[in-house]
Amino acid sequence: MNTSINKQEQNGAIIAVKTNVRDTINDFFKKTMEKGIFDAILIPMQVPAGDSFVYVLLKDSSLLKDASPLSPIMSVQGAKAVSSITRLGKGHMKIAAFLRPCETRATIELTKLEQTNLDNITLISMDCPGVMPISDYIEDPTKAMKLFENAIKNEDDTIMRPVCQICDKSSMVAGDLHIGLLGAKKDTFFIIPSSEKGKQVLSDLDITVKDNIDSWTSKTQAKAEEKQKKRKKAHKELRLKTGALDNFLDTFAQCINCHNCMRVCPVCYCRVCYFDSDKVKHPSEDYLQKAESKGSIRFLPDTSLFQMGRMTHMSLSCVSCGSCEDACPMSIPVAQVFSMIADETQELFNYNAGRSLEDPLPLKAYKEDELREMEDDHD
Amino acid sequence: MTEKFEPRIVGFLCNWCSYAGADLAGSSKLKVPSSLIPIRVMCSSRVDPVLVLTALLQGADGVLVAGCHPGDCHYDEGNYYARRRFAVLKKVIESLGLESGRLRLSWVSASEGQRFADVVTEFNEKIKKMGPNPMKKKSSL
Amino acid sequence: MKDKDNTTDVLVIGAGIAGIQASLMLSKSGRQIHVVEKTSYTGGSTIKFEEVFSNMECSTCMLAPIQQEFLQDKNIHLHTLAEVEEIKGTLGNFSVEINKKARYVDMVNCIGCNACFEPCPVSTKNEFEEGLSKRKAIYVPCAGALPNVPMIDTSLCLRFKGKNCQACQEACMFEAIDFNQKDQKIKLDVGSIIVATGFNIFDSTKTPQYGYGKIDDVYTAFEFERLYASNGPTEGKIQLKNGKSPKSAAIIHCVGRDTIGYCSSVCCLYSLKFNHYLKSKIPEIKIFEFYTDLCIPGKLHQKFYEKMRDAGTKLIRSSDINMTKQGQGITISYSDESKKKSSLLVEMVLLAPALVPKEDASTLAKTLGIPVDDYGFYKEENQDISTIMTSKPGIFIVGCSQGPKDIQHSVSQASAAVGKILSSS
Amino acid sequence: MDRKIGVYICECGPNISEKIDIDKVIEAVSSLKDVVIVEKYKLLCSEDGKNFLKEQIKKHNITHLVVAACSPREHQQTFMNVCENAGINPYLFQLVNIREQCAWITEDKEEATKKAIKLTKAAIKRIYYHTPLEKKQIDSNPDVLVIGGGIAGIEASLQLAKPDRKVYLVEKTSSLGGLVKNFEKTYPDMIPSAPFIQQKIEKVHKNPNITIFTDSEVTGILGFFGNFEVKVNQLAAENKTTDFDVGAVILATGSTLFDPRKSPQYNYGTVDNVITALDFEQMNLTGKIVLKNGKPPKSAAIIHCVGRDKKGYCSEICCMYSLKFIRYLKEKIPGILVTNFYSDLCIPGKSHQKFYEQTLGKNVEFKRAENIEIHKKGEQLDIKYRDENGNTNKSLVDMVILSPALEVPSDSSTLGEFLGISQDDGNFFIEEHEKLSPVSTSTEGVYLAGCTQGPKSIPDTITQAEAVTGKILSSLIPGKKIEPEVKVSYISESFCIGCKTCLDVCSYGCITFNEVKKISVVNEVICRGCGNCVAACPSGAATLKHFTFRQLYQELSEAVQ
Repeated sequence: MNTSINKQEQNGAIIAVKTNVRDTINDFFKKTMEKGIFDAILIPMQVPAGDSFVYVLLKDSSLLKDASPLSPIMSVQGAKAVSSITRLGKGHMKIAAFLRPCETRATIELTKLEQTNLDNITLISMDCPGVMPISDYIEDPTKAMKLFENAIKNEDDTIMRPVCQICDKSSMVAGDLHIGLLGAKKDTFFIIPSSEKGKQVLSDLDITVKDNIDSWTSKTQAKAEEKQKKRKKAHKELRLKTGALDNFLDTFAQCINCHNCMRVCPVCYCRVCYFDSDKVKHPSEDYLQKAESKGSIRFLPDTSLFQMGRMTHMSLSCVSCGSCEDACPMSIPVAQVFSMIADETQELFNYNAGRSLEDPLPLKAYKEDELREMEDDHD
Repeated sequence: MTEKFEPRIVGFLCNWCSYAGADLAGSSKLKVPSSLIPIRVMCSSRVDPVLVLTALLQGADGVLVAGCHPGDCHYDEGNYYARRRFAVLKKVIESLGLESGRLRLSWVSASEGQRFADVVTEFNEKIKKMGPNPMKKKSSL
Repeated sequence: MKDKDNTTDVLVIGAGIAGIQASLMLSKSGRQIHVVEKTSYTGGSTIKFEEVFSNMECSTCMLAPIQQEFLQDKNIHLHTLAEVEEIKGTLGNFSVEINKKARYVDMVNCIGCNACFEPCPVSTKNEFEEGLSKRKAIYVPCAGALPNVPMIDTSLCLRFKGKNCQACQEACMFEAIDFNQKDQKIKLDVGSIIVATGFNIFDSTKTPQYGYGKIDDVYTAFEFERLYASNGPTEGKIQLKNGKSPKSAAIIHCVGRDTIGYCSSVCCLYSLKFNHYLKSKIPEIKIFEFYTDLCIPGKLHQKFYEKMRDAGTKLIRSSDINMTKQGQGITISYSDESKKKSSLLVEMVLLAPALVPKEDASTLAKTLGIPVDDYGFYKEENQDISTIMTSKPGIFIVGCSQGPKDIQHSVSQASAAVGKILSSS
Repeated sequence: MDRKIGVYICECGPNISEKIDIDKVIEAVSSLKDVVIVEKYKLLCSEDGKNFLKEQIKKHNITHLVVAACSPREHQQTFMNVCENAGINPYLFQLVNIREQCAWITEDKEEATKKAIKLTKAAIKRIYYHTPLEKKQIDSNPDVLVIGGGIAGIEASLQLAKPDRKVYLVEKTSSLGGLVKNFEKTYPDMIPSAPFIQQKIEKVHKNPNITIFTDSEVTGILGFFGNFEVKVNQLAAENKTTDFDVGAVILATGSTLFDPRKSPQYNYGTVDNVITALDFEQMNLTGKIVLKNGKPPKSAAIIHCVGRDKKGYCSEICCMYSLKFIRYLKEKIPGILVTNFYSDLCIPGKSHQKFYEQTLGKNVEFKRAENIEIHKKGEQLDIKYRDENGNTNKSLVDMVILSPALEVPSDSSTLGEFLGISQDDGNFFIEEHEKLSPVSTSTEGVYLAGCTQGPKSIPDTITQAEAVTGKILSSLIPGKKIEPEVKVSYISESFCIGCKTCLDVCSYGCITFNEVKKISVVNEVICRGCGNCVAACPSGAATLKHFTFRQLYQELSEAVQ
């Protein structure tokens, strides 16, 4: 299974950092707008109150100075932003979307599901250090910001969200351009084109792509491998936690059926969730009958159906971005469970959510001779 | 388990092959465990994973999805899609450490009355060994 | 221009896959169809097959739905156990007389519960199962046969031998069994006729070199089809006379070809199908195919052949094949491609006999007033142009009664005949 | 609405009554909601039984009928007819199979009874959610578009064109007749083909109900069975486009020969006097078979199976027409030595071996050969090959005729896209069902005739053309409306998010995408009601009528009680 980079070029361009990475990136976008390469930039920005970050579609390049490419939290999953802009058509603006790798991959999935249109969108990602749990950040934004910056400096992910700590795709290149921070010499970073679109952007900016990026490649690969070990270990522990019915129920016991996890999930693209629809609402006698056969039933009902159903519906496109866990008011480790399920279901079809637009969605295709182990009794 | 356990098995049978196979088992007077309650669908590809999941959560001790053999689907390719959907659901259940053995996908053709009987008998025996589906009694489900 | 007394009804002779398809299409267009079937069941030869080449589709699954449709169709009037006795007239107004033998079981009352079999004291070889299993004097050929209504074999039934047996009648709760049924002569007026009477396979006893009938475990195509059939005598278990499953088998192509003088066009393919049958049930089995020229025409079949070949079958281009029993096995001696003599030992031999006309094809041809060709198949008016038109306007020949062919070609001919009929009247 | 459910249990003589305690069943379901009457009867499928049901329905004003008897495959239709006669919608009915799948497979009477109760309860719960379904009737256009003016297209057009059915015949080249025009004679009876084909072409031109477009191609086809919109582009008439509507489309675009240049070992196109089967037919048609230098050849070789290795299938007719070529050669150049290089002689069918045997004789040789190479040697051609004993041999001839495989030109794919039908790796169009519907396609109303479906002989091509007319004449009748399947899929506008998953899984192209609303729409006329799209839709926007989630849910929740 490919864990880090796949479409990446042999070479990239080394960009010198002026004051700091953030300003340099913003500066980069400023240039693209001045040159008319992009009409607008989709990028995170701190809200005036300072206690959160949101995506803005930025048309006035002078505002770029306030953009925060490296925001400490993921309050809105970027793919959702891209989708809301382009779901009903590409529109006339050329837009650069600056997203984290997981957001980029979710965007790829949504594109295969006809929920975004990338014709006029250039996807730009960068090495992701992870983000903090929103709850931690909100407590004391200023303190959190410092912690976050130090964490990045010391490449320490302990303050990041659990799913970020086991993310083996934090440098996976799925979009058009990628900004590589890891393995770069002091006061520089790499910019790596990974598609024709990406190359075009760089050549329009007269940036030549011939610098060697091996240091980045080896660093990110090493990181990916280390993270994958962690991920496997974490999933094993998790399975012990959820394994067997009771553990599963304990894990999801606090679920209040608010469906926040579904609402913030980038790849839950349905207009109305199957599990909000009338299909799962029953006449009272059915509940009485259920109560009779089970002894009692909890309300709101069908939380397990919702959780497991969502896993069967969405795990194939899950990019383990963690939004669901951030959104859970009962702090259920939804994202961690999903990342475990997703790894398993995607492996069935050697599929890797968001890896590439070319891989067909597993449930839209089939092979005549496959999955024989699923037939009859194989366990 | 002291008192006799009678499994409750839901069987989604495709109209053209498996349901016909089940009928043939009948007209050949074969013995098939009465634990299987057949539900006729036009094609195994109609079987929505959520339906299977629902059955399981409501306490079905086993769920059988049966359709035409690969290549025989009355609608060309329905069973191939059915197999992928089934695989995902089964994998989810398995990954959660739950009893994926309670789910079974089998191909039974219209001429395989005997095979239908065998499949159900075998599945029924297995379920008996597994015992009742614990979800049946879990009020929190 | 139609005369006023012309009829658009159609007579279809034979309720095999060709006859069924033709009837269903004609019915869709609103025609009335009379189907005359010699046996007690529908589906012809195809229902004897478990799978059909080259996609190895389940034959019953393919047929059962159209058989059901055929039997429930209000425009289709099926006469089983019936044969055409006389035909007068011409295109647009043929008058046909058929002889419908008594089934002695009422088609309406019988609900197909089979309660009548068990008490019947008579037992004999089941022809449908190629004698590999037994049946009673009252019987259906196999489980799942359609219509699912038994018949009484008067040549065996004690009652028809003067004894006072009524075991079956007593067992039937539906007053379905009626010993007083009489053979009927039925007169039909039809505008056109489709002949779809199918084929026989070459009688392998006429090729003694293969030892059929003398050596155990030498099987003909139909015998092996039933041996593999999941609704057949062994429920699909491939086994030798001694009950063991064979470790090696030989498939002999072109059985009877030099006697009859033509290539039957399906033998190579169904031989490859047998190969698949064997492999799917006994993966480790050794298989040898003895052939002269491999004839696998058409866009689909070579891939199938390659699959079988690559699965490890040994294909031997050979001549002068001869078989002798040797202990538990069978020795096959032959000359190979370079005329070198050699031999090998196998446990099972499957013969792939040629397709030949039905035994009564020429009789029916006379009744119909159409010629047969040198081989006894019904003759086309101009074989370079049309495969279904006979010298007699309004009479069409389809399926293997016109010549050996696979199901696809039979079905094409059936719908072609329908096309001719619907476009001309 | 006030629902009145009648439940009737068939004893089926002893078949059910002896195996199931019917009274227990009656007792168990009588008290269920809306059940107004539960009765047993000795044999419901009998005439008396049907009348009894009809009377009961009237007598108790039954709105929903449940019958517990045999398999739906046996008597579903029977009882649906009873419903119709008794004036209730046949889809407000549910048949419970307590015979084949209960009484007949269960030894213990108690168990059987328990199961029968479950099944009957399930059916009653299910029927709560049944809705009446009405047969639709759709107007259809009986006219037909025939693409390809070869023998298949001609035959089909002639059989279909009638005052009440127009045929539009579109041919890419400037004249009708296709490949057959090149053949002097047809095998096996060696009948001159010119009179036959010419007469047919005349008939087509004379027929007032056939509109012929030569030098034209189809540039667009939209719609579905009974209602296609066609665009034809006439290259001759400076790309004038004509639009018209038809109800069915016949694809009879035929095939071409494999290009031997792709197998360089034959040196076709590089050395003189190596010609293809078609070159030879055309040369023979002129009456003179001659070499480049104008002299008749003294010896000729015919190479079978040219390109078979590359195409991966046997083209069925090459051996036969190669035999025909021997006849041509013998007839025009008595005493010529003809050698056939072949691998397997494929002459299927009753009269072909005779043709072969009669072709054998003096100066006719057959050599089983492999690894054939052809090189120039002086004025002659040197054929190098491996014989059946594995030895390499040579043989010198004046002329070499290549018998190439048949293939469908790759430019046919655009048509395939218009029509939503796929092609196999030989480019041949894929039929709906290999056995049962060799001339239909997965797109209803689109048919295949001739070599476009697979390599075949002239008679087989004509047979297919006739077969297609059979299909069309029986299903697309002037003035008669099309009655589509009732139990079809339906996609809810308010739930569909337009992810197109259903489009991708539908085998019959029944689902189209509304680009304005960005949602999927089922075409009820061609939907076959498998329900694949329903299970594929994560939003639950798709529903299969009569097999809705709710209906199946009721069945299963009863099953697990």
